[in-house]
Amino acid sequence: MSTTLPRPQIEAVNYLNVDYSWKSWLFTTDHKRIALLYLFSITAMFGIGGVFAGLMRLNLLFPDGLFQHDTYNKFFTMHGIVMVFFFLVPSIPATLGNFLIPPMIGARDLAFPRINLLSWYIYIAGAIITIVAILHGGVDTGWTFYAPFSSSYSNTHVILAAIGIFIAGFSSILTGLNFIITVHKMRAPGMTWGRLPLFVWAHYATSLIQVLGTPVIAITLVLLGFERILHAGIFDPNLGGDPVLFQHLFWFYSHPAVYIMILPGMGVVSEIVPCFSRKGAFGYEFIAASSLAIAVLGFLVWGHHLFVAGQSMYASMVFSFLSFFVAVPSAVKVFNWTATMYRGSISFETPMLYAFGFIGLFTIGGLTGLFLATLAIDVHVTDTYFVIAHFHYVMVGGMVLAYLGGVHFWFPKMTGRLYPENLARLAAVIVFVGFNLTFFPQFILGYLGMPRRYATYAAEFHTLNVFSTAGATILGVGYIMPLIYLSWAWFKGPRSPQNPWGAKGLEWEQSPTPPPTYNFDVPPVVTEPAYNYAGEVDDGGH
Amino acid sequence: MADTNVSAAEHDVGLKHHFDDSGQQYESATLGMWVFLLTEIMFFGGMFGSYTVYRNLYPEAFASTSRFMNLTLGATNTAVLICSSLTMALAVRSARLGAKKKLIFFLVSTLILGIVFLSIKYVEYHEKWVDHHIPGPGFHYDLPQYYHQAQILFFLYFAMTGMHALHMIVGAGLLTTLIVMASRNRFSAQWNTPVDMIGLYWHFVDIVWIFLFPLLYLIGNH
Amino acid sequence: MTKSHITPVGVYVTVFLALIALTIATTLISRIELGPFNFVVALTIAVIKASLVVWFFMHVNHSSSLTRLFVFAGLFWLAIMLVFVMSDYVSRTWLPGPRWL
Amino acid sequence: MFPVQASTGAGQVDALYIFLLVVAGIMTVGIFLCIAIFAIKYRRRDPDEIPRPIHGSIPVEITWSVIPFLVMLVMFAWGTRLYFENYTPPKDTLDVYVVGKQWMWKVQYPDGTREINELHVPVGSPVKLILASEDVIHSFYIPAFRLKHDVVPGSYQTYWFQPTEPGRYHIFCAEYCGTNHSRMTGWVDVMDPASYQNWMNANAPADSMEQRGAKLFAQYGCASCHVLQTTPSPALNNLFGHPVQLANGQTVIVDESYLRTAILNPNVHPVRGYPPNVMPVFQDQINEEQLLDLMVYLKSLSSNQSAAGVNPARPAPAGKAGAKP
Repeated sequence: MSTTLPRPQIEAVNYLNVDYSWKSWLFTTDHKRIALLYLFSITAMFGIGGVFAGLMRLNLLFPDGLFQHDTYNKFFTMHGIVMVFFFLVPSIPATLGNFLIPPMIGARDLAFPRINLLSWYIYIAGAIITIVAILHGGVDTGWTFYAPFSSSYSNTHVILAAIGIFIAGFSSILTGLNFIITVHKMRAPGMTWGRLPLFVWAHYATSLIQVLGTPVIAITLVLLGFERILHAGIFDPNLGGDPVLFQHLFWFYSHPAVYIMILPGMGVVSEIVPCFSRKGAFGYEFIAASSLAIAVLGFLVWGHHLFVAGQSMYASMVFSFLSFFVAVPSAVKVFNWTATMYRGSISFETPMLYAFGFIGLFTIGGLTGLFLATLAIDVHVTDTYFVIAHFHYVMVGGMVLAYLGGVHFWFPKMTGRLYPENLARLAAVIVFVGFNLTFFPQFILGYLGMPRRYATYAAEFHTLNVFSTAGATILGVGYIMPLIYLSWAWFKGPRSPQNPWGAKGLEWEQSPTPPPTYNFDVPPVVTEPAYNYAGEVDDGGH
Repeated sequence: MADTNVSAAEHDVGLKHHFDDSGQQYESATLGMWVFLLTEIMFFGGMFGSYTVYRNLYPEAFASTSRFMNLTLGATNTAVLICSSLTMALAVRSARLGAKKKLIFFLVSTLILGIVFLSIKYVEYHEKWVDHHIPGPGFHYDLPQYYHQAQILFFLYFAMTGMHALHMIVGAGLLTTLIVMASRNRFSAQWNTPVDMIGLYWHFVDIVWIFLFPLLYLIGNH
Repeated sequence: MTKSHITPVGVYVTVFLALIALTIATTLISRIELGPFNFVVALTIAVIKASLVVWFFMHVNHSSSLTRLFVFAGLFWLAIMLVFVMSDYVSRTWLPGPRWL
Repeated sequence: MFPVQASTGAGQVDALYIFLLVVAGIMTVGIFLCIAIFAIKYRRRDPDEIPRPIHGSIPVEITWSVIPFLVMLVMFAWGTRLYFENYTPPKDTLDVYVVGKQWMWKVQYPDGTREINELHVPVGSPVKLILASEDVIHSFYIPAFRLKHDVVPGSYQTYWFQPTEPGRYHIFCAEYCGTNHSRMTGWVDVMDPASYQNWMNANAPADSMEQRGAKLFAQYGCASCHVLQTTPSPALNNLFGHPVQLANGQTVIVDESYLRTAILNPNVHPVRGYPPNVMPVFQDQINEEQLLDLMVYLKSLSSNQSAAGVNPARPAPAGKAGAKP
């Protein structure tokens, strides 16, 4: 793609212009090129998932729906599968994480570059199988694959989709494994744990979840697939099995996985806020520790998806308590970001606007999580639009905004170009407005009692659904704008200086923009803590 | 963590250029292997979890299946696998000493023992096939009151031992690769990381069997 | 450097003999009726065997504390899964809710 | 913002909800105000300005961790208490049996009345729902009562409510169950007691669930063991609602779920003191609605001592005397 572009001779050799052949991309082991391969792939998958979202909102414009029920059921299933497994899980880790972790810690590459490339191919294989499943008519089980519907009743391509997810899971495992070893073993001299950027801390925590959680969903899907073929009864109550066991195994991964879908976003915001406040993160240790706390506690709360599913009331009580517990580190992060701005020097470039949006929307998403952790309220609102609104506030309002913010923040680093700032600010505002218009009405719909996964609905829910669909249209515009101006800026944007934001961090200060293949011309040595905007004298890596 | 004397490090055999020195590379590989084994623990963990749940729900039915398990073959296989773990450990030791012939001998022994294990497993599976103990439409169980519960146990039996056997087959492939590499003098006392890594993998697969044996064969043996 | 550590052959053979002995023991003990303790004994022996393999064959005895931490983490997370899943199943039949809150 | 409150529990859930809304509102407004004030007050005025660093404060961190946690403990305790209340029926409820199947709700009353996608209940009396499914997982959701529970095949789930407002309220299936999931809806008709009685009388069928259950009891030959004791078998009178000791040493209270397993798979949790593997497996022999009929009959044996033919001579292993831990 870059081959058609005339480039001035003076440009230094970097990872992009070192070789233009297609082989140099498809067989690259450079983490930065792999990050870009991921960037394009997940953008494509986001597009597919987004089209399904649009079709769903179109259907819900009318109380009686627009499409056949089966068609709508496939829309929300494919939307969930594509967005969760093929966009949200790899989104920030596989693109920004892949690109930035080595330069941030002063490494020349990830610990296992070939495994990194392998993980992208595995992702593509999983994505292709899933797309084949979509083209052959899709799946109608919901992304949660609850048995016995998925194992004995659905007549769609459950096994094919499960294979796609199973394969993509290994891509996620390998990425996580690579990050863990890289952070442990590849740090530059002086890069102590106490000096690691918070982005790296967040990714370390994410990787733990990927490594420890993903294998469980892999084996669960294997068991589901064989159950669907053999009907041996492991999840089928008519044959002595317990369908709730499937839910336990499924959520053992899938609840921690929602932290895979937010922790990296928190990492991005932890970089953006100090940079545009020109001030070190308030409570660095607490933000770092809360990432780990979320990763560990996140494994202890999955039962809050089963409060009305037939789980023992006592187990529900324990899971409810632990769910409140996990809210504390999330709250701590929000408070610390806010406190970082206190007496700062705040400027309003696009990444910072996305960070504002993230903090606000994540606050709402997190607080509505408390409603769902409260047993008696969960009984009323679970499986309604309240839940839909809650997790979209976290995953779209949180993760997607952080992703867009991060892409804008590091766009000059990745491409060596600047994007049009005012257009980008406008897009950020449009995304924020469109998002709220889409999903805020869904909180109300949920408390009024509109169940999720409904192709048709009672007439009294009509008005709020129209609002939601209108908002989705605006949100769609907000997504398409960055796609266009960033593509334009990639080739035609003005050249970026080495460090356009005046940011701290090895990736901005010591690695050229864009970086050469091994990131650094001179092996970096770290002598100061992270975010040392005031240039304080080293205190020994506190 | 590591000094940055790149030019000196480039002389190390098998050193990838994004590492500073071979010590860092070796530690990364070992740690990476352990993290991979963590994922394997959780992968088998899902099945062990299902097993725990159903054994707790249906203790009598599960106990009744033990009379249809071939304890002799199961115990023999346990011994075979322990032997293969010994030869694998000795192979790793020989590699570290740079003793090529011993290394190849122990790798081949391990491979043979692995194949013996798989052959015995095949005999067992064949017995189950003859006895209609394969879960699914053709499943038959002599105690009709436990038909469904026993079918779940056999489903888990095949899932767990099948996944284990799959890991053995992968392990056998990896061993073959090691044997070829060793015979081409690719390993030395300084660089033998692949032998170490595959050794860890092989021992892990052995440990899985150490748990499968009592859980599947010894439930209601008394 | 940790990688060059050489364990004497005698250690491996001793561990091997212990493993074989434990296999025979667990098979024989399973023939004796011990009620619920059959399961406890079988699992204890399996844990001992696995620990021997991990400690000696997999060289955790000479590994860094980081490796040991990772081994521990694996067991810890497996325990989380088993304990919390079972917490549901064992408490489903408990008496209906008290009014103590 | 709020759906109709039509039961005693609905108001309680709304009260808790309002408490959470207030807490969440204060938090949200607080954070938003802080961000807005900081963004304006501390906006960059000089491109070269470098603010004085603030590294953090452990007392502040502890404060904003502990105080929210204490507030959350209130939410936890309040929510848990309500949850246990909603899912623990009182004694003497009006029982209604609901069987979900793709894609309808089959509702049955003890007197034998049946209806589809409609549930008639009187104002003021506690109603207990016993939920069963014939195929996949459904969820019986009544927003006006702020209650739902998944209807899990292979088990019974129950909850209860006490309606307070006459009217017609939505029933939704809230757990995705296939093609016509969104059409698996119905109405709860809350009636004043007099009209409820009229409705019951008008719809009274020929035989009650108990009578149908008694017929099934005879048809399947249950009496030969459980009444005539041709083989020693647990007696069935005074069984429901009482504890029983199982062969594995556990003691359980006999409820609908226990009876269900005991009929369908009697060898899974045999009762202590009886030879195992005598009773045939009734899984696949009997459908959900018949099973409920049988259940009502068995329950009637416990509430009504004079129920025909039950041999009182042999005490159930867990009668009043057997109620040891």
